[in-house]
Amino acid sequence: MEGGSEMKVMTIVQAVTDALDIKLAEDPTIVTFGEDVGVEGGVFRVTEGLQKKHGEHRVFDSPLAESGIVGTAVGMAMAGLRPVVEMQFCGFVYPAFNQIISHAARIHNRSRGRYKTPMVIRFPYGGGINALEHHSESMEVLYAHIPGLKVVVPSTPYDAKGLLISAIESDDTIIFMEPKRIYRAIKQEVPEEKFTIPIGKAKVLSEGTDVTVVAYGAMIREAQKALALAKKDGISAELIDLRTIYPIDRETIAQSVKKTGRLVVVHEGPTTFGVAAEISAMVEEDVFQHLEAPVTRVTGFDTIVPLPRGEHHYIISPEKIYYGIQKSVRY
Amino acid sequence: MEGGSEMKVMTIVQAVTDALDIKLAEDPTIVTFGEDVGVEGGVFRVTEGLQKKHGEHRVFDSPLAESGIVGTAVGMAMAGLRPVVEMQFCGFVYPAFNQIISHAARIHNRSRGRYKTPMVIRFPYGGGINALEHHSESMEVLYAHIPGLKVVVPSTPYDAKGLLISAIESDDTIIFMEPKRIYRAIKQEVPEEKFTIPIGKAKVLSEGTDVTVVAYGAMIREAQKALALAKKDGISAELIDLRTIYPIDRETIAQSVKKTGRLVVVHEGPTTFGVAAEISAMVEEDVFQHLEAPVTRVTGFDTIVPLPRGEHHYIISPEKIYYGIQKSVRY
Amino acid sequence: MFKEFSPLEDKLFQVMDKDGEIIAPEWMPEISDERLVKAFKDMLFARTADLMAVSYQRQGRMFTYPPNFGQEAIAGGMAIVMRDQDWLVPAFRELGAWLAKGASLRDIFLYFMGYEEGTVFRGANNMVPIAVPIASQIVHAAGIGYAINYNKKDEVVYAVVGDGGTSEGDFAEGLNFAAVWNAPVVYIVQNNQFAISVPFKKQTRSINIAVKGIAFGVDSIKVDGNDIFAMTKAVQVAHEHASSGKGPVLIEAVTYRRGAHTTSDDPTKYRTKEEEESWACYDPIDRLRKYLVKKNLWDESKEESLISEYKKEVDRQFEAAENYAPYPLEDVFKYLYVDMPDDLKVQKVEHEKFLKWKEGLK
Amino acid sequence: MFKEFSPLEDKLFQVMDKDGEIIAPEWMPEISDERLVKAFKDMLFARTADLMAVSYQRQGRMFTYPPNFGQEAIAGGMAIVMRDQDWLVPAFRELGAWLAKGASLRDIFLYFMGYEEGTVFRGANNMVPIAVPIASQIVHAAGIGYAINYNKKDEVVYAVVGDGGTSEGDFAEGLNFAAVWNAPVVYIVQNNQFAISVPFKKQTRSINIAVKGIAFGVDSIKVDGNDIFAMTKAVQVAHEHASSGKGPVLIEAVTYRRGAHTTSDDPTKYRTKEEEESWACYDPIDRLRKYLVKKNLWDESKEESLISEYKKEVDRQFEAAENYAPYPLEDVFKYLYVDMPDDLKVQKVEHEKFLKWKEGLK
Ligand SMILES: Cc1ncc(C[n+]2csc(CCOP(=O)(O)OP(=O)(O)O)c2C)c(N)n1
Ligand SMILES: Cc1ncc(C[n+]2csc(CCOP(=O)(O)OP(=O)(O)O)c2C)c(N)n1
Ligand SMILES: [Mg+2]
Ligand SMILES: [Mg+2]
Repeated sequence: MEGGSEMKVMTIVQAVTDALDIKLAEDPTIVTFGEDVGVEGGVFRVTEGLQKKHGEHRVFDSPLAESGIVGTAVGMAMAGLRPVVEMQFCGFVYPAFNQIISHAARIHNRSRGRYKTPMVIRFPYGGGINALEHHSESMEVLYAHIPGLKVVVPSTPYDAKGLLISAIESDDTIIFMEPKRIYRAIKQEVPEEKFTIPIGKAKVLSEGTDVTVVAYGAMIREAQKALALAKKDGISAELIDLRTIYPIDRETIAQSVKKTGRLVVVHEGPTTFGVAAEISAMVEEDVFQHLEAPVTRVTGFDTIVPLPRGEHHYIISPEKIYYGIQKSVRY
Repeated sequence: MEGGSEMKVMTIVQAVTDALDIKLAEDPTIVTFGEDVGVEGGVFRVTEGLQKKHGEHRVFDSPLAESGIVGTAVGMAMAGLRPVVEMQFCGFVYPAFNQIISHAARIHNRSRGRYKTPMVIRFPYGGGINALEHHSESMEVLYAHIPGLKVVVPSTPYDAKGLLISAIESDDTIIFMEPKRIYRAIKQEVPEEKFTIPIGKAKVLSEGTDVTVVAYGAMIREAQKALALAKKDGISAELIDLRTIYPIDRETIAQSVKKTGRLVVVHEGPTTFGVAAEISAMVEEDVFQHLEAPVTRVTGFDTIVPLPRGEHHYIISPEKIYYGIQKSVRY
Repeated sequence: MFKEFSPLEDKLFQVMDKDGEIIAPEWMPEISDERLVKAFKDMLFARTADLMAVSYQRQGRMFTYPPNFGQEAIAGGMAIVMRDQDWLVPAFRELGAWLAKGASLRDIFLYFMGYEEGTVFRGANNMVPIAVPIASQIVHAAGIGYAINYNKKDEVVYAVVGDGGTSEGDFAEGLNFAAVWNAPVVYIVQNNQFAISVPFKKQTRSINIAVKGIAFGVDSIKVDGNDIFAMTKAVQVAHEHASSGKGPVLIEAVTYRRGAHTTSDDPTKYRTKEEEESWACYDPIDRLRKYLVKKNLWDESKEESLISEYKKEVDRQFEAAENYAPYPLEDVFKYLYVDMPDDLKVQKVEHEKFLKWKEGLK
Repeated sequence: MFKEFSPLEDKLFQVMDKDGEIIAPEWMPEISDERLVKAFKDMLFARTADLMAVSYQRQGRMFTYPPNFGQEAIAGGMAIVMRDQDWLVPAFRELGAWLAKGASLRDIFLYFMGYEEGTVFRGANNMVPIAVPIASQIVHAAGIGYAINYNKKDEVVYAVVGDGGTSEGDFAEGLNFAAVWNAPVVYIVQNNQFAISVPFKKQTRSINIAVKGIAFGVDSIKVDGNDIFAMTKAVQVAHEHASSGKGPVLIEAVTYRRGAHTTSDDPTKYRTKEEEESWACYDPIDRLRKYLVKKNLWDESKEESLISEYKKEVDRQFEAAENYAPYPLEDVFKYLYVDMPDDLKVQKVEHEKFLKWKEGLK
């Protein structure tokens, strides 16, 4: 994909910064803003250094108002800019919900293509960082179910960079959810130059024959640990990183399940009406006759993510995934 | 259920009015408000006459601000009232999303039970009335996926009355979605006195042996027409009215599918991450070995509901349900 | 102007009284006689189209429609000032402004007949679609204004909202962003005294809407919205203010919705005949006509035949809309994304299969 | 008061200067010497607890914590006026007000240690949980106020928010509802000059926050929030105003967040040492101390031992929090609904099965 590019070790945070930096340098219509995004560089330091480098008109602080942030981005996009906005935490996107569902997702359809909204709404999601309420949720379904949006979740620094560049280059509105739990936990060699990863395509991370495991974001690392446990047990599991939540790459999943006959879906968000439900329904539609066991969901409780002292109850451990794998294989 | 009560022919609108009227008369802590709810009696005339009867402090107009309406209701509920608020249309709930997800759904959990939010957020939903954009959508999943909410959808005047009374009497926050397409289209004898229908229980509307059809709201009437078509074709279908979208009555569905081996789920909202996906996943978990065909979804496109001239493309016809039934049965 | 007519003292900016007399000549905007007559004719055309829309709707030839009756001078004033390169961010009740921007009446009818095509306004440069979710467009205007500054363009954004809309959080957020960013936006609130059935007094406790601008450091003025001269002058000053880098302006245009909220609404439920009549003498078209007649710029006897000409034109446009192509299945899917997901393609194909099967049923 | 100190002229209501001199004796609130000394001690206690919280956090014994350092007089003034039956609708940075309302320090620590139990505030009558989503609580206060009027109760609602919070749509919607409903709410904006890293000037273009009240017809005043006397007087007048049926009041309390936004924040990134120092001489505790010493109501030499007493008490409370029971699995599920869906019961049982299985793994 990127022949001969220099590599650099990056965290997910650095990969996101790098993607923004590259695109800001390359395309003068790109602006990025949000609460504390400018001077401070964001509460997770994702935009650190970018204001100094690209100027105050391109990287800046906004007033504290999420509907204002997304809504002005919609206006900018209609006027020809390509805004990338940051919502500070997953739990603080909701004030912007009307602008997202009624406008960011729909202007192109409403105007029969006259106006586009090439914008990215990025925010950290997920638990595991000992945070207050509203800071730990995984509500990707709320976006993925909305016609007109695409939802992307990277799981590694490499993917974060390549997917974010694709998201910024997309002419559609992209919800870009960053697994904050592993913001700095994973370091990986990433090409220094620009590259893209297609939106809507899952990736088979490791091949296996007994069972397919689908996960994304911070759950990939946990799933990999679970696969190691399973392997010791003689179970050969295939791991698929979904990468995009909508549109789902049903083909890749179907192909895998055709081979393994069994499927475990892992995600942090609530079980009921969760991503696993949709994958379960799709797989049934696509490869019903190959299914040797019901799809197993290893997913969040239908509860609010507890405050830190209770979070271990909620968070999905490698063991719990492994448990799900066993359940599926032994069905 | 209600031995000896007088019956009265009602539409869904009248049944909702009647439920509100009965509860307002019975419980002085109940108030109901929203845009145009007071003097005018609401744009669908659901609260007509109630202000005159119960007074301006109990039935009233609010400023035009959905977050304000839901948020003040949360405050009222914490202070001991039992508010029932109206959102004018399904597409205008989104400005209130933060108050719904972050507070209405969570105050009880956050305060470890010290504060309750016994409130009902009711609004008309669904297509088929030749309306502008934002007036026709069915986004029940956006609420059903949120931990802390319950979501109720009646399909008949009888159910509207009994379920709304239960919703008002519930100490939890209830999203009450009214199928506006059949607001006045169905007339039915309904007991004049108070009665309740349990939240969280589906109803088997007609028994059958070949296939189970699950639907709710305005789709029930369409499903009944489809069943008539199927019957002519010699197919015996069992029809289940879900009544509550969360918590789903998985037991009733599972029992039925155990018997029929086949399931068709019908809803107006978008397919992907829709209600049918969850039901599909549940059924697979519960009665995998009884499933003789993949669950068939007869559901909305993953698009925005088109404006009236294109709505016929989107709307689910009895024929389309029948097509789904055939597909399932002939699998 | 903003100082002389401070909204804090609830001053009303007025140039012409209800009898068409100029009561504040020092504030009279410069408009050529010709342009003024054109403005009158445009308002007359808009009213003709508006009244006919209501009757088309009654005939069952169109869906719900929101009448503009009585509010025509607001768009009239905007029309005089707005340039081709300026942006129009509409709400849904400013027909005259849409027409002035170049939207075709046929398209507008198409919208209320139920075609998305009708809100594209292809002929209208820099006009965005109608905003149904109240006040959400106020925020877009700030963003467009940011983009104008960013690209150093000579453009001004006109954004419209109703009195009810000022209660929405987005009204506040939008004004705040526009102010902080010094965006060149002219916000026009059509205070027609009602949000459906809810009267202004129940919408807010503030003395007027213009004072709301103060919350955001935005220069604001309360204008007689039925006075074409006051509207024009206020919009001129606001335009100049915004385009010279002084930031957004808020104009409260005081008017009265003489018609129903929409064709589905029945105002007798919530207001009196007397109130309606008390506003009739402030009708913006009558006032301008009086002025023009006094100045010998208009001959009332010609009006009838002009209106019947307009009616024919409106009918022509309406019929063009009625004869518009049917809505293909494809259009449900085609525009949702620039890059359409396969899922959607499959859903369309599946639906076509069903349609074929259904054909076979018959 | 609202007229004399009109926010439109950006007047600042101040009673005591930075050296503890009373500069506006006519506005001096009536407070007994005893009560005043108690107020001082309470502020001192709050500061002690606050500083210790920061150091507990640094020791890794607590999660992220938002310091109150420098803002203590705002809660101090509220504490003098708020009655047991009054409501407190907190944001998250008004420790002294929570304590005054009867919240136990142990519970507060519990919250920042990661227990929901810590935001229940069982000892505090009519206090609702901390509101993390900025400004959302402003709307709740209006609703509580409605309920108070509805039940004809003698209660006033105190609702707190930060300067950044005034940009959220909910701030506007809440104030508007409270005003239209004539709700007895005292809104207090702690304008500590920053929303995390974003300075007041980037938050709004208005001259101050108090003027924002005008948008809603709400009497408003800008107060020196580091002046306990000005705060107390303003809150007294506001309380009287609200509880006598005149509707809500907005108090902008001008202060400075001397500490970091939270323990995860590093203010050197976005502000200068000089700026920080320029505010140090306005420290609310220092100012009150100066006044008390001059009046012979306080002996500075006693302070050290008092503080070490406080430290012991804070430690005791903190340790009680540290020794709090572990968080049972059950509590994840138990409180979400009053009437728990079966689904949730099943999820808990399934998880317990997994835990048993996991035990077996080892
Ligand atoms: C967010 C939202 N809530 C509710 C509605 C329904 N609605 C349509 S028009 C209207 C009243 C608008 O009043 P106002 O802003 O005064 O404008 P006017 O209709 O008087 O021109 C309402 C409540 C809507 N379109 N959007
Ligand atoms: C809706 C929402 N958006 C963003 C945040 C993240 N956040 C927490 S505190 C804060 C700044 C608040 O500033 P201000 O209102 O001035 O209060 P202060 O922290 O200065 O007391 C932000 C942006 C949040 N809690 N809620
Ligand atoms: Mg209006
Ligand atoms: Mg602040």
